[in-house]
Amino acid sequence: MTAPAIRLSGVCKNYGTHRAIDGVDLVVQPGEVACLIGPSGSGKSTLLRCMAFLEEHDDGLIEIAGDPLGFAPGENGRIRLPDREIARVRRSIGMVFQQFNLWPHRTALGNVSEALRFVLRLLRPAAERRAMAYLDRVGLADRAGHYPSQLSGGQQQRVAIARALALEPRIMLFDEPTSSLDPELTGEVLGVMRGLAADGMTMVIVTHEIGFAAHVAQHVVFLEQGRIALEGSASAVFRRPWNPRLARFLETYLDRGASMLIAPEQSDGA
Amino acid sequence: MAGFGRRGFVALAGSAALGGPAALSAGAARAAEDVLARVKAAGVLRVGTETQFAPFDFLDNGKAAGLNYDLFAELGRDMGLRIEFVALPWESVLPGLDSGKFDMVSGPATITKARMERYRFTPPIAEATCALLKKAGDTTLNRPEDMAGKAIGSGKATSQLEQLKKFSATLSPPATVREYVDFSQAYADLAAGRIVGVANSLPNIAYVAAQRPETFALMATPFGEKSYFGYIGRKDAEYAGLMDAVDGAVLKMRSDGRLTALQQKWFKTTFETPERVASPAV
Amino acid sequence: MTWAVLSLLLAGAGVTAAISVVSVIGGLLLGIAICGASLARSRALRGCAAVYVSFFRGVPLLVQLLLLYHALPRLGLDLPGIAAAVLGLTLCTAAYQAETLRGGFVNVPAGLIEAGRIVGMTARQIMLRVRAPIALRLTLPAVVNEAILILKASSLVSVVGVADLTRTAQNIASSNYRPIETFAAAGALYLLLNIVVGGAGAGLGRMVGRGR
Amino acid sequence: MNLELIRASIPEIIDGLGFTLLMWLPGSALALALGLLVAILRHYGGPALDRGLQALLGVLRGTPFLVQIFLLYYGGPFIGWDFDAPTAGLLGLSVYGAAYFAEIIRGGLAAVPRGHVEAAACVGMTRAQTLRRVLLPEMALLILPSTINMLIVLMKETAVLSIITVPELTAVITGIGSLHFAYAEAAFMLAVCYWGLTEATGLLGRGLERRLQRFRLA
Repeated sequence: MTAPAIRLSGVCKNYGTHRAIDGVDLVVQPGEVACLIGPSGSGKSTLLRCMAFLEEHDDGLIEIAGDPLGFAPGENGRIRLPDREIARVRRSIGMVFQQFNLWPHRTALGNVSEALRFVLRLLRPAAERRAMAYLDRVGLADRAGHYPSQLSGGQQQRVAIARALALEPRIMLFDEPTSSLDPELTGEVLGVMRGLAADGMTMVIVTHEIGFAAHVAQHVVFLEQGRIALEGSASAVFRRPWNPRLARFLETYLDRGASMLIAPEQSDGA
Repeated sequence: MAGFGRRGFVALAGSAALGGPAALSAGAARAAEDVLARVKAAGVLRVGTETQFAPFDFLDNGKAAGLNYDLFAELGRDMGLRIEFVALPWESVLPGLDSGKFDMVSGPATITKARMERYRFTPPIAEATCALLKKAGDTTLNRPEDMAGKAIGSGKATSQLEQLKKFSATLSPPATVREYVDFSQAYADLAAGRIVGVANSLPNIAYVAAQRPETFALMATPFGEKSYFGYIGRKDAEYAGLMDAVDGAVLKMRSDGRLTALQQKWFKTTFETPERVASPAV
Repeated sequence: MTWAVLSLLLAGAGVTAAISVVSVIGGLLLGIAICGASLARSRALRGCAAVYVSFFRGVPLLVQLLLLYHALPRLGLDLPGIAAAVLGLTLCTAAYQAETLRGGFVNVPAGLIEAGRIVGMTARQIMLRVRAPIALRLTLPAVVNEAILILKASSLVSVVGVADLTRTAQNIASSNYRPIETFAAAGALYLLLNIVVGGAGAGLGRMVGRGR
Repeated sequence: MNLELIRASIPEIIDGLGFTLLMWLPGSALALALGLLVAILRHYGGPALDRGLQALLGVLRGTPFLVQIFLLYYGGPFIGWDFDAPTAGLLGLSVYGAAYFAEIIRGGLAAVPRGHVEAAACVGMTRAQTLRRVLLPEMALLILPSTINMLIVLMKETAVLSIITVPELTAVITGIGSLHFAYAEAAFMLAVCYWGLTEATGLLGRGLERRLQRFRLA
């Protein structure tokens, strides 16, 4: 039996006296697409950032494919792992941000090939070949020489996805990848993500795209006040929102016409 | 502290209107008016001074002091005028004279040929011949000839610098001459040991040595051409009356012994000065 | 360093502080006017503002002071040294402050201005009630920095005979022949003045920063 | 205005200009490097180092350059620092400029969006790589305008070096002016030379900014 792609046990994160994540246990299996949903301030982005070790969790443990991330269990509580070990484990994680975070002084190709050259130590031609392949995969091979300021938001986000994919991670984390985009540009980004899901990539996605979540996710996690209020298969969560708070949360989306997207035949009952 | 100069007419800019300063002086309206008449009518003679040229002119604990103050006080008494001092850094004094900020300069400068072409000098009030300041306890500098091959400083564009250069050229090997924008810096460098001597006029140097005997000493033998200090005024026709009157007052002090007394008070020595320097040696 | 010398230096520091404060305030007001001109619709006004800024930033302050003191009398305007000093510093700092303010105004988010328009404000109201307060808040640190620079640049006014801290130190050094000690003391006083200015700036920043 | 004198002074002025450039350009480069070092030390060093450097910068930024250079050159020999005038000038200008550049660079580093640093962490860059490949280049773009400004300030500060006998532009021109009693000409030459230098620097800076437009934050 292989280890789960991600395992969180008792993870807590505090900001001063505010407890942003309050003892979360979560398992994501390899090849699974998990969506984190919840009202704003419920801690879903913080939880995702903990999975990338961008935030150091204050308590609990996180394992990536069986390897402890950041902290390992010790005799008296936990031990912080050396930076080198953190970097090694983090290498199996790719992350895509709401604000794209492309480096403005590098072209699309430069953004994708930068880490290949300087982290994986590939020679420039090899790095650029591989970068081009991933740019092609997100449909942007013809924009390789453009700077971020010369690309649309949707294109920038696809470059950001290519940048993360090029390192060939086992897990991709998406932090509201379409929230900064105009509606007509979300489609191209969601399309790329759908393709990744179809290829069997393990993905954890923080999103407000309830329709997308309903179509693509096998695993939906509803967070509230830093705790998991409800989780299960997409159909279980969306079609039978027995939890009154989830129901109220979803209503705001249903009001916006999302009910059409949560079609019963899409549920696989996983 | 941006002392751009001293005594050497290292004056900066200033009279930046068109033409030479004398040509377009202090407002065309005032040009024709005789300055002596104006000064007499107002009862006030305005003089430019710099307050940084001991022992002629300096601030002693915040109060103006020096030979210039005493001499102009006597001069004012003789001429029946109140003296009003306008204190400026030296680099601004001559432009101030040109732009009419005051009627004449109460700070002395070495009387030279070049300067006489441009300005009118009063009769000499002291000797300005070059002397050398050395470090206290320096036994290697005893005669001017000992400067050969050593580093000697002086003020940029001063008459004393010219004298130093000329004298140094007669030595073998010649001295290494360093130029400072301000003599205070030359003294500071002497104290710091970068140079072994500073060439300046005898009265100034003697005063420095007397003020800080633990640091500095005077090499008594002067060198170069004999030269004199005089006060500066303008050559323009409307200033002639004023300058003639001032000359008369200075000569009177010279003849009745008051000038010698002032020299004794401030220099602790006296100088034989001629009545007039018609063609300076420098 | 005797008490007598120190009290002279302190008096000089007082003069330095006074002319700097007057110049910074005057320069800010003039700078606002020049900034206004540089943002105006009229090409001529914008051109004048650009030349003003270029001249007063490009020509050394020393030359500006000498022009004011020695050249203006030829045009019939005989300024006393202290007036020339304050005027020179004011004109010079106004050029820098105008540029800083312009940067602040340009960086006010367009959306905030449009919001003002939507609620029916006139152009004047938008300028006074929206753009100016936000721009001032954005530029306050730079203005405080400029005040410190002016405080130091004011050492050049000794050239027009103002007995500021620098000239006082020169006067003292040229009669006691101890320039190093004297200038070190003067430097310490400049530092003290700047700490006061910096502290006042930080306090002002906290005041303005409220309601951010 | 004595144009003949101005024409005759040109070779001398060019020599002075050479000294000004010799102090200004290497001095600015050293100041930038030193400022960068200090900014990085403050960014990554502990709070004690940060406080110490901050105090030092406060002293350097709070006192006139004139006082600093005077104390360095004329006071230095008493504690064993006996530099010749150009060395002292270069050193003084570098340290003075570094105090300002350190602050400019610190501001620039703080203004680089956090997300860009996080993205670098996510693709596995080390701290040093993140600094070298993301933080520094982006910071350089952000601070370009204030850097140009500071270069102009430093250029004008080189005039102060005349007091330690460096024969730079101001020393040469004021010398010519006083030698020939040509104050108006001296003021004119000073204004033209420095104005020309600042405008040329500003022009270069604006050109560079335009060329770097495409790198701006999207």
